[in-house]
Amino acid sequence: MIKHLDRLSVKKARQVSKEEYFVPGHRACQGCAEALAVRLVAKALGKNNVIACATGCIEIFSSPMPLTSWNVPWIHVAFENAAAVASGIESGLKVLMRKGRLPQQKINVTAMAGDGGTSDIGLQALSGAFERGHNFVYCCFDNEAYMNTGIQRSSATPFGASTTTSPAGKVVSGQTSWKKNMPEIAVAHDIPYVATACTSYPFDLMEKVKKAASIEGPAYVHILSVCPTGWRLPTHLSIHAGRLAVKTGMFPLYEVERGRYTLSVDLPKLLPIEEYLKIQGRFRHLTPEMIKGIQKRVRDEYEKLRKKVQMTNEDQQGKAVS
Amino acid sequence: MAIKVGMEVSIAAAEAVKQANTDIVAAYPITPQTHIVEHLAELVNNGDLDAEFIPVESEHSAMSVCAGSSAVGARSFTCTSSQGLALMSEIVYIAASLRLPILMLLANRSLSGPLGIWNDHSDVMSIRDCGWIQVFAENGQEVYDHVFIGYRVAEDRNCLLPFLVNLDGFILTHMVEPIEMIDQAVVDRYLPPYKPLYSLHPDHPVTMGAFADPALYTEAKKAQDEALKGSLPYIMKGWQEFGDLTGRYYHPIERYKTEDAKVILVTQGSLGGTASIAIDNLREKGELAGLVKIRLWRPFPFKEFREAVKGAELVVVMDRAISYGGPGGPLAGEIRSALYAQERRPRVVNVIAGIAGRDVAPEDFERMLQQAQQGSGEGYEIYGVRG
Amino acid sequence: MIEIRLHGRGGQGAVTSAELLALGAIKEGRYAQAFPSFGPERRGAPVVAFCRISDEDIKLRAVIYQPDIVLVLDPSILRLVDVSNGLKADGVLVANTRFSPEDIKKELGVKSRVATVDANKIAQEELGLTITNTTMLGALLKASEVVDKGAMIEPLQERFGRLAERNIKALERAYQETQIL
Amino acid sequence: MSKPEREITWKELNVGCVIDEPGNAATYRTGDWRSQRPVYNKDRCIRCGTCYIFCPDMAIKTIEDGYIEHDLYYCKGCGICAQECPTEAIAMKDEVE
Repeated sequence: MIKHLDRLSVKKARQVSKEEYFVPGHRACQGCAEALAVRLVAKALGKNNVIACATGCIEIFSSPMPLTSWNVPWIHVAFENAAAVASGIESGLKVLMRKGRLPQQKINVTAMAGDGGTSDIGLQALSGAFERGHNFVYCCFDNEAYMNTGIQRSSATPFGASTTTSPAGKVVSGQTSWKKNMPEIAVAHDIPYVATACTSYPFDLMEKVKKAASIEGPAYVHILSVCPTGWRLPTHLSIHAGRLAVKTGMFPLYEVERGRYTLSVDLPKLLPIEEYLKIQGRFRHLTPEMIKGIQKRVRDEYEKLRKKVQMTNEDQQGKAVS
Repeated sequence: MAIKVGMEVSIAAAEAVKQANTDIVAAYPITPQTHIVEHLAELVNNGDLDAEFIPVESEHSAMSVCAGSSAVGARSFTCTSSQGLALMSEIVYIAASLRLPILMLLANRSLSGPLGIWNDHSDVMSIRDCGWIQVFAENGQEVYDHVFIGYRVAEDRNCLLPFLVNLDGFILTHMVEPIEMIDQAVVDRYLPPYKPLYSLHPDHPVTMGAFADPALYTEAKKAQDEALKGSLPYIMKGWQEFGDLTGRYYHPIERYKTEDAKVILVTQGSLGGTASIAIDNLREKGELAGLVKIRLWRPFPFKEFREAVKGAELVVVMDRAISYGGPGGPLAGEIRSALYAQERRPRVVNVIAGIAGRDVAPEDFERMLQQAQQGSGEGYEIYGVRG
Repeated sequence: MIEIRLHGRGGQGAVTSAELLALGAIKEGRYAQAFPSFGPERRGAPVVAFCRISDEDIKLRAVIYQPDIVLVLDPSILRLVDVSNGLKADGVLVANTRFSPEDIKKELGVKSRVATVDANKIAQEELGLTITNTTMLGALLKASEVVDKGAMIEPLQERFGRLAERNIKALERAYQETQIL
Repeated sequence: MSKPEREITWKELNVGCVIDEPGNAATYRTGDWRSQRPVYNKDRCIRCGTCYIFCPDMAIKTIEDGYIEHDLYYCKGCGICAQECPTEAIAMKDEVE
């Protein structure tokens, strides 16, 4: 059995820049994979990067006045507008360079927000920024609930998960709706690059973020960021849990480049979802029937994704054959 | 001396935004602000203004875009009205605390509901405490001039505050009237390019919008309050230097026949001229009436206001917004508290009129002033309401 | 100060008439205002627009209740709207109609002067369509010389470009053909 | 600005409360949050860098030849490094008083 899908090679780890643009001393919880995700994103994007950050855990744990964890220019304005603020930064830099008031150089613009700031309250601003075609990278750090305010459900909370506003009650047992497919919403905007990533696959994550930054136009990277606090999981299992999310098909890793789908890791056989669910307190109340329902949905969704891969690659294969 | 050109005030405002070499225009259409934005889009698309025109998907994003662009050092402009302001108001407050010198024109319009597209001041009063420098324009010339003055004062290193210019919806936005345009050379002399104190750039990484816990929040707010209060001399300086270049001098408070006035009417915005006709009529009838027009709303010019009304026995404040269940309209509330600590203070009668486009003619002002003689000075009356 | 109220239908250019008149006055170095009735009226609905012209700075911003001149762009509005409402006794009603001033006076019971011209006919012949906003300016200037006719040329050229000549001709014809009583 | 926050006066705040000392949070000790500490066995370490790359708190410093050192000033004791180490070169031990 493979312990690491993308086994960490000495070579890869050594090649990684030792520069940190997100520095220690931040106040994320123990074992916070979102903090790790932020670290990896910042590392991948390097020095010439300006960040617009939404309200949420990241903002709170990285910028308690008078201290900042940021080594790159960073701004927080509000919860729902990271994409709009990033639009302003990108347009501002562009016009100032065009008018000769700033020297011409490549500066990447990044927007960051959690799942709530992206797929709920920030969806409109994000859609607008995608549609207008700003050249920026939007990173959604998805920990599947409003963790900053105390683990309330969002539209990204998976079916069945118990949160403080979707508690496992006597009549209703946790989240009653399926996780909103935010990457697919991004794809529907016809933007040049969409990818999913997870901190458990750090090199894959960093490569995707770099690719997103190198592409002209809007790019969206949806990063599953395990929250041991909200998922009721021992802190040392954050990476392990993320890996299981991928291997069970709960959170498939893939890229969509100009409409063409690619699976980042093709799993010939998905692990049973129990492997993933059983280590988390938020799923403890699930009945066998509920698990069966989730299992079916995960398989169906994975199949759907595989079909998209097939469909969007048919052309190329056809060409290759002829 | 420049000649006067007839044009719609909205067009004049957009031309000023162009002459000010604005870098970013981010706006969402709402009546009656649309002509300003439409003309700006035309100027950008015809290559007359080298700016990024960002047709955002909401007013909330309009102000958010301006926050981002202003934070990188771009001269940023937006304009809105009514519901648009209400939607963006969250970010309006934050723009002030971030000390971003954004310029906004607000085509004043009533807030829903019921929905009404016409002019009053309920929109701006809903963001009274947002921390922006706020002025009311009386005519098209003032709107045009305050685009330059607004940027100049906002970007002054001693201010670094966003600047709001109120112009009455329709009454000004859709009015064709003579405007004296300023030569570009004069604009360039008055308004140098914006050089930000801090900006988002990899060469000097800064963190903006950090959060403050109770140990620092009070200090942060005190600093912001001092900044707004402390902007007054630099607003005056901006007006003075503008006057020296154009011959048009502006003041926080405009007085009309107040020297010997026993009854003083207080207004804001475009109805000042109409009110002055009423004052003339009353004077002809032997009333010692005068008029005070409040141009500078924030920071409130307490000293200048007290000076202007010091001889009056009765001050009649015309509000164009209602503070439901409160002590009076927002303007009257300010004025009562501005005068409360005075040893000799006039009676302040509050009349709410001109709500959501209800026309106010000189005779209405005359009637208001006459009725106010009997007013107790408590609460408020809604003028002209039926039933 | 001269105050003018213009009646038309949405889309017929009553606001443009008011604006052109104001622009003409401003070109003469005088003061003027032009403003619509601020309504949500859509194409076809009866609308009004206003214009003030003065030798001094205009302070008044209220709606015009007692106009010196009423200009009616559309014949069908004459009987639909109380166009002479508030019209000053020494004012003038300028109407687009086939009928004579006498007929209109009698029919509407107007005490003040009345000027009429068949602007639909002129506009149809000169412009090829019955948009009468520029044509009726000719009638207005004949009835009351609020602005020098020559001062209207430039605003018309700026507004209509290559179509200006035809509009100016329509205005001239209306000026000639207007009857006043 | 590196003054303790309770001593900062309003006059000392930058315009807009901008923080112009990048990364000054590095002065903040998060090591106090730890109830377990990592213990590193260099002999078992294969220098793969797994612990370094997975640490959410940048509390693992790589030293000569790819060996590592825990920075206990920052380490919050989450145990990810111990869990993910392929050779069990890191173990978590309870902090003692």
